[in-house]
Formats: sequence, C-alpha cells, structure tokens
Amino acid sequence: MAKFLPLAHAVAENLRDGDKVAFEGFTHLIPTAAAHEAIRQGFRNLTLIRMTPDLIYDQMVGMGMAKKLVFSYAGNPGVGLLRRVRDAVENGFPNALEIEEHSHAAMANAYEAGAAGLPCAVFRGYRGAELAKVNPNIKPITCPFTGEQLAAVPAVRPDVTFIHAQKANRRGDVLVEGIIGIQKEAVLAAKRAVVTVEEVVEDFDGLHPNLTILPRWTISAISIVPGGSHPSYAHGCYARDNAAYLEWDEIGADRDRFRAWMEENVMRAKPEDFAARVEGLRAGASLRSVA
Amino acid sequence: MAKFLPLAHAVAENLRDGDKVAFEGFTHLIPTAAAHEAIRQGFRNLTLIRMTPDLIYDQMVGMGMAKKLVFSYAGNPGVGLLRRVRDAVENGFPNALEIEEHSHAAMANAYEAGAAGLPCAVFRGYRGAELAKVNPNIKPITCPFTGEQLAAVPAVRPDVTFIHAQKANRRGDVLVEGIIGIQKEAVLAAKRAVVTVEEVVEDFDGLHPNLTILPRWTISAISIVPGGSHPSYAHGCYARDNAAYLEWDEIGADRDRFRAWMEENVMRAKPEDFAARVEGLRAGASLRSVA
Amino acid sequence: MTGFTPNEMMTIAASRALKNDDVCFVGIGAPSAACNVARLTHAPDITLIYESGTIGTAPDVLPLSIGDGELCDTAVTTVSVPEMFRYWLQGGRISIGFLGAAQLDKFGNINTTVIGDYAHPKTRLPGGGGAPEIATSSREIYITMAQSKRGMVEKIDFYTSFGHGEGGDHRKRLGIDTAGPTLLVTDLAIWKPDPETKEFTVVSLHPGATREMVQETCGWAVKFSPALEETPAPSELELATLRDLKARTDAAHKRDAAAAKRGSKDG
Amino acid sequence: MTGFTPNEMMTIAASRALKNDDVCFVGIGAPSAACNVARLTHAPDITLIYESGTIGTAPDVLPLSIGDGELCDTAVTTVSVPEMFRYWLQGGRISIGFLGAAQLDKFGNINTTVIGDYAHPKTRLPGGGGAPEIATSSREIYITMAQSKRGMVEKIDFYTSFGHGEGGDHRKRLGIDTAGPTLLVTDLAIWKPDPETKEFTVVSLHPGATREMVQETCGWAVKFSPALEETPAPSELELATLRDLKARTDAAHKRDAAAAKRGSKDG
Repeated sequence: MAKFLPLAHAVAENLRDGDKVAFEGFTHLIPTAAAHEAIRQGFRNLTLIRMTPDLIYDQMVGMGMAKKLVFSYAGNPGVGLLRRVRDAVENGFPNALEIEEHSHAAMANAYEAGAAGLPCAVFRGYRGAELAKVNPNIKPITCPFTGEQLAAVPAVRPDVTFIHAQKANRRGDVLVEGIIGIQKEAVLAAKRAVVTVEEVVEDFDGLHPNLTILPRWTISAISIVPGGSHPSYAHGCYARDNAAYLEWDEIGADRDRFRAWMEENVMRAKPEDFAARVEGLRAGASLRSVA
Repeated sequence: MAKFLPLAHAVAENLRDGDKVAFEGFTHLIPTAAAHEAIRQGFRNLTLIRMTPDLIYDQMVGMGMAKKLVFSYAGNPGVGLLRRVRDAVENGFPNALEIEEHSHAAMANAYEAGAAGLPCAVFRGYRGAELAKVNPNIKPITCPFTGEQLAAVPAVRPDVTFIHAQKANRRGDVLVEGIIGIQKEAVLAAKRAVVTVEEVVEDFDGLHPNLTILPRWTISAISIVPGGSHPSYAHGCYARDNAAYLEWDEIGADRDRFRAWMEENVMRAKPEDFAARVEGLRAGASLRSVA
Repeated sequence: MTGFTPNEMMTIAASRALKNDDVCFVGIGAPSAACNVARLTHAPDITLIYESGTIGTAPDVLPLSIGDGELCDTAVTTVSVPEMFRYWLQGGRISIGFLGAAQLDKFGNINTTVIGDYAHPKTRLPGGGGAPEIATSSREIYITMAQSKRGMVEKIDFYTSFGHGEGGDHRKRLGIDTAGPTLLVTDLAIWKPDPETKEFTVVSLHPGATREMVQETCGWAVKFSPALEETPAPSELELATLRDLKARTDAAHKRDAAAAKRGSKDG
Repeated sequence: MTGFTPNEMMTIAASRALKNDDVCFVGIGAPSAACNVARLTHAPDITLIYESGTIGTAPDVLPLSIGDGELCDTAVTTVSVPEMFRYWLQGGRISIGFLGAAQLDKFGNINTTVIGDYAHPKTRLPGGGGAPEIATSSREIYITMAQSKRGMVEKIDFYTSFGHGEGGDHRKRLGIDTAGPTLLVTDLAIWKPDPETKEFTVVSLHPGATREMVQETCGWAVKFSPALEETPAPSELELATLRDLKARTDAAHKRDAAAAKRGSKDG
C-alpha cells in the first residue's frame, strides 16, 4: 500500500545492495531524481534493468554501482553513445560490467510477462539476429498447433522498480499519461515499486475511466519531486531539456569531468533542486491539454 | 481503410456464408444492430466466436445460422441461461451446433495473440480444469527456462469482427470508452472489421492521448447506428435495458414465441429503429462524464 | 435484532470474511452482494474487481451483470479484458476470488458447465467464464451458495474449476501454489476445509439452523467441527446496509425498466 | 532548382518512396526527416509510428529522440510499448520499416551493436533497440544512410538485424515471410536488391554523383543496374519543405535550450 515518503526514505526503504532494479521511462518521465538519490546513497552490485538505459544508467555505471546491465538500447537518445557504459564494457572502468542484451520487442515482452506473472515471454523475434547466439536467455519455443518456432525470454521481475509520473491522488493511486512506455508493466512486474510524482491532487474524479492508473496497492512508496524527471520531460508539465542531453555527450566522455559534474550536480544536490531545473521548460510543455 | 457505409452495405460487403465471425462486446457495447442486419441477410454456416455469447448469438443460433460456437460463457448475463443455445446443444434444434469451449482467460489471451500476430497464446491456465480434457485446442507448453508447464490455445483470427463504439471522427478513426472489453483485440485479430457507432464527430482534438482508439486503417467499414447496442448500453450515451434481458429469458424459452419475436423485432425492423429503443434510457446513461 | 432471512444471513456472514485490504475478484450474484456489504460496513477500502475490467469499483446499486456501467463509473480504473486476466488475475494481485456455484462438491470443486455428459448434456449451463483461472490464480477462494441437494453433491458432473480436487495435497501435486477454497458460506452455515483432508467442515451454524437442516440440504455426509459455533446474527448496521443496497438496486432496475418501456413506446 | 546538398537529396529521394497509404515505423535521424517530408508533400495521410508508442503522429518539428512530447501531442493515439511491439509491429500492421545503420552490408544486413568482437568490443554501439523485429515483421524495409567505407562494408561485425542474410532465398529458408530490405537511399544513389541474388544494386545516381564516387565510398564492389537512371533533383516544394522543417527544428531546439538555461540560472 502506497506510503507518501520523502525521496531519501523511499529509496532507503526499498532499494538494497545487490538488487535487480529498474528505473524505467521510455524517453519520457525518466526517474532522474530517484536515480540521483540512489547514487547519493551509494548502493553497490546492482543489476540495472532498462529498455533504454540513458543518462541515469550512464551515471550509475560510471559511479561503479552496477555489476550487470540488462537492456535493449544503450544510447543517449537522439545524440549518440553512452560514454560511461562504453568505458565499462570496453575497458572495465570503473569495474567490469556484465551485460544481458535484448531487442526492444524482447524486453517489452519480458516486462509484460513479469506483470502477467508468467515465467517467460513468447513472441516472434530475433529471426536471423545474432543476439540469439550470444545471449543464453533467448531460447526457441515451438507452437504446439502450427509447429512454428518462436522466441522465448525469461520474464523480467525486478526487486524494485522506480518510475516518475505526473500525479498521485491523496489515496496514493498514480496517473501516468502521454508516452506511457513500459512503466505500468515495470511496476506490476516488480516486488516493490517507488513512484516520484510532479504533484498530489485531491482525487481523479472527472478523469476519463480508461486512463493509465496504478492503484495504490500496487505501489510501495510515493515521493513528491516536482521536476523529478529532468532532463527528460513530463507531458503537460515541462519540456525535454534537449540541450542537457547534448551536453552530456561531452561530460560523459571524460572520466574526470564526469566525476566533477556528479560531485556538483548529484552528490551535493537534493531532490528539491529538480524543481528549479525545469522552471524554464514549463512554457514549452506539450500543447495538447491533459486533464 | 474505413469507409462510411449504410449498415446493410457494410454487412453485405464484409460477411460471407461460412465465415468465422466475432460480434464482440463484454456486456457493454454489444453490436446488436449489426447482428440483426446479419440475421436479416440470412447468412449460413457461420462459426460464431465470442467470449460471452448472449442474446444476439442466442438469436443467430436460434435462426439456424451457426454451425459452430467458440465461447467461454454462454449465458444471459445476470439472468441465466441462453435457451436457444441450449436447444441447439441439447436437442440439435434447429441444427446441430459444434462447440469449442474455453475459459475467459483463454479466450482473452487467444484474441490478444490474434491481435499480436502470433499462432498461439501462452498462459497459466486450466490447471485441474476438465475443459482441457474435452477441448483438443488446449495443449501444454513448457517454459524453456523454468520447466513450468503452461497452457497454449490457438490464436483467434476471425474473418470479420463486428463491434459497436461511441464515436468515429470524420477520418474514420474510432473511439471506444468505458468498459472496453476485448474489442480492440477482436478488431486487430480479424481480417476485416466493421464498426457501428453512435455518432460521427469532426475530430478527436482535445481528447486525452491515451484513449482507446482504432486508427481508420484498421477498420473496413463504419456505419452510424444510434442505439445500435440496445439492449446493451453505450457508456455516456444510454443505460443498459435490464428489463429486455429479463424478458428475453421468457422469449427464448419457447420456439414459437422466439420466432414470432424475431419476425416482428428483427426481420421486419431496420437499423434506424434502434434509436427509438434507447430514447428512454438516455437519462440513465452513466453519470461519469466522458469527453 | 430479529427477523432476517437465511439468504440475508448468508450474505452478511460472507461479507464479514472480507478484510479492508483485500483485493477481491467478484463473481456476480451472492458474491457481489457480500462484497458490497463489506465495503459499505467494515471494509470501506476493500478493492472490488469485476472481470469486465473495472478495478476498485464502488457501485451504489448492485449490478445485474458483471459489466454494468455503474461499475465503470465508480472504478479507480477500467482496463481491457486481456489485461484483467493477465496482469491482475494471473499476475497474482487478487487476494480473494469470490465465486458462486451451480454444483459444488465437498472439496470445493465447482461445476457450472453441464449437468450430465459433456458431449450430450442433460442441461447445458453457461460454462466457466473466468472461474477456472480465478480458482487457481487467486490467493484464496471464498464460495457462497444457498444449500440444496441438487447443488451440493457427492460428485460433480464436470470439473469447471478446481478446488481441492480429491482432497489432501491434490493442488500441490498439480503444481498449484495458491490456497484454493478456504471458506464456504451457505444460507445455513459457515464451512472451512479440514486442514488435512481439505473436506469442507461446518464450523459455525447460523442462528436457527440445525445440523439436521444442514445435512438435509446437502448431498454428501456432512462433517461438523468439534468446536461448532453459532454465527452471530446480523447487526442492525449490517442488515440495514444490505436491505438499503437491495432496495436501491430494485428501485434502480424498476426505474430503468419503466424508462426503457416509455422509450420504446415513444419510438 | 540548383543548390542542394547530398544529404538533402538523400532525404528527399527517400521521402519519394513513401506512399500516402503507408504505415511507417520510423527510425530516428534520416528516416524521421524523410518520413516527415513525405507527409508534408505528396503523402499527407501517411501513418508515422515511432516505437515510443505514438501512432499517426504529425510533428511540426523533428524530434531529437523517438519519444519527444511533440510526437504524442500530434498522434492519433499513444499506446504502451508492449502493445506497440505486439499488436502493431508483430501484428503485421507496418508496411514500411524505415531504418538507419551504423554498418551495412550489400545484402541489407545491419549492425548497430559492436565494432569488433561482441565479448570484447573495440567500440560498443547502442545496440539494436527495435530493429531486430522491425527488420523481420515490417512488410518491407527501407534503409537510408550517408555513404562511407566505414559504414558500408563487405562484412559487418555483428548481425543486429537481418536483411537478406547471405542473399538469395535466405529469408525464406529461415521462415521469414516478409520482403526485407527493398530500398537503400544514400547521399549518392538509390539502390534496390537484385531480384535473384538480393545484392543491393545502384539503380539511380543522384545529380552530380558518379559511379566512381559511389564505389569510393562503399566497402564492397558495387554493382550498377544496366538501366541506370538519374534521380530527379529536388523540386522547389520538396527542398523548401525539408529546409523549413529543419529550420523549425533548429529554432525549437535553440529556444528550448535557452529556456532551460534561463530556468536553471533562475533556480
């Protein structure tokens, strides 16, 4: 049952060294504030799971928190490569990083299977693709009616999932809107789930009955962190900070510059700092009105 | 690409003798007008597919149009049994009816697999249930990672699916809201799809981005039939005619009374008659406003 | 408080078994009434889920079907049917699956498929609907039904949904790790499975009910708990809540019926 | 009309291949520009789908990522990522999958995973993302990339997504029933697979491009069609549309950047 907690408490209560953890968000609503809090608390030996590891996983890998990365696209979206992830994979810096690599279709299906309580996902995938040869977690499975050979991957079941959302109501139900990505599945597949939100509203009365809502009993903790997905965006609240993504390409490229940036912007910062970071981006928030 | 057609044309163009056809709707938005048009046009040898066959399949079976019924719950919802289906199964009247029976979970997964282009659906189901012994379309499949034995059923792929929805826009995109049931999957699983709608609006501007919308290129034909799901209901438009369901229990119980009712209310009726049937039910439409 | 019917007692006794933090998959009929009485009395935060996709619903009147508009109007969210069965039921989110039964045996196995032979049935019933997977994916199953020799039988004609099978560890032997039927509430008594054999055993008689009445309306030889209790009679609040709910429901359905008739005459 | 860059020619030539009734799964970068030029010129009703879940989107500026808010704002509907990959891609609803490539071979096989050995890569690239299944579930694949010996190679280091494999009927032999790569548009030429061997063959040279220029920037021995054509130069409308789109995009990104900076200084 969702408890409203300060972010530091929510992270401390729900994340542990050695956990399999997903900080999910598909370009939109990336839970940056939660990831920065996890970095400040210095967790170790994490298995980081995400379809699209971007800046926050580059940061966590660069800070030596990860032993393994499960992913399908490790890039700086629209910009290029993730320099810290590259340094770990290519040079073992700051530590060797085991990788389990999938396609988007496989990861999406694996989260879906996790949410659905299944041990594996079955889909038509990886045909002719070499990942099936280097990843032992991709296996064939045969349709018992047609004989067609399909692909199977294990369900993704994180110990804990972190997401960012636009709104919670006072009871603790959470509303996600716009590009909803894989967040619902990531929460339902996990043992525990922590949600940072832009704001808390009295209730969701008057909203459309078919919106993407996570009932309060699917969530462990909610923290109110306005701006908490910067430099990503929150549909209807503030726009994506594309400049920050471009800038990261340079920051991440250099080990020392990376460390200095992290020290200043993460280690010495607080969840409350996120609100100011999006102040100038609020005018550029999506035009299409969201209830 | 969706064409706007009078219902008689839409049915004639898209349904054929011998087709596998789904008239879907889960209590809500049942496409009665489309079914009645199909009855008037006198199709034969149909395989009728539906999770919850109710009055309209009782009527089609009673009129001798069906050779097979694929279903998971053949009842008059909230009232009792389907008398015409019983007569066909128990007595072969007016003709013998082959049945393929599933659970709701299996049918929902089978439609989902059809929409997803898969040959079969895999789920955890039928454990200890006797249907798995009498239905050869339920087979075991083994998770290649855990060894758990799961259930597989063939995907449902209708030749044509009929649904009823609240709104189309002028371009032919269709909006379904409220209890959305299995309609999206039933349309996407089918080769052809016909939608009856309460009304056509200029566009869906200003509506929430995550609503259940079927793009115009997933639909073959749209017909405007206000009240077209009576005695079922259309969320936001008119309430369920519970009395008609109770009354059906008596009508369907008697072969002659059934025939007389069909003659008067279906064979000699028109799609335009549905509007009047819901006039008194509009005041009882759902309170919760839908955009 | 005096003057209540066995059916009222059944609904109220069933409602008492539900807790405020339960997530309950609600079958139509008696289960629906019990769940809503619980919500309107001691379990205001209970989550009621109907298989039509409505999650966290709080209807003001009892729905006639599992997909009435009222359920959606008052729900926290309404999802598609595949999502309902995949994420919410199969995903292990349901604490209590609440079922009725046409035929029930002493091990909580349920038949709602056929009377007679499957291929040539004497009576073709509606079928399982959601029940086969509700029975195995919910953490526990509660069953409620009025007693009759036709309904409570030594051997059911068809295993629509699996309870404790032949009893004992039969569920475990099939790899089913949920508890299965843990409670049966009838119009005469409260039953719980024996910890070893899993046979339903009467643990509490409703006020006015006797061992003989229970046996006379049950098709198997009934076992009674050595520590047999009497079910507390409905409280004023419970009875008033149930009766108000039924009265609102009847009034709503009559109003709708009148409106429908007026509509079609106008038409 | 004179004065256009090879990159502009590439985008415009690619845009011309798209039809008004196509349903196009759009990769970011060059594919995104080509698809939107098509939409803004001859194919106003084209359906553009980005893997973030936006269906039928019509962005006014080019998104930097596949999940920019603009895509959702202008979409017919926005669905979850599992639904996108299950119902829309795997469901066979995509007519054209439009991909870019880091490394490409002459049979349209694409590598975006690693340069060097997979376990010990020289360069770790981002990986496949949606491409492995886009390449096999879309009815056809269009590829667009600027030519270079580093990019167009005799042998790719990793088969991220399957084109025609070793050529011929290799797709069929794997049970893949979609057409695979049917078009390659570079900054110098238009290529189509040979009907038999499936090797990409130059069918049209862009204005100003020569056979020598094509060969010098390609890592395999290039085959030219006997009926080699010249790509029509961009029309005024095409060029103006592309440049307006780029100008709007640059302006929007600069405005956002300034706003973000102002925001954090204020903060």
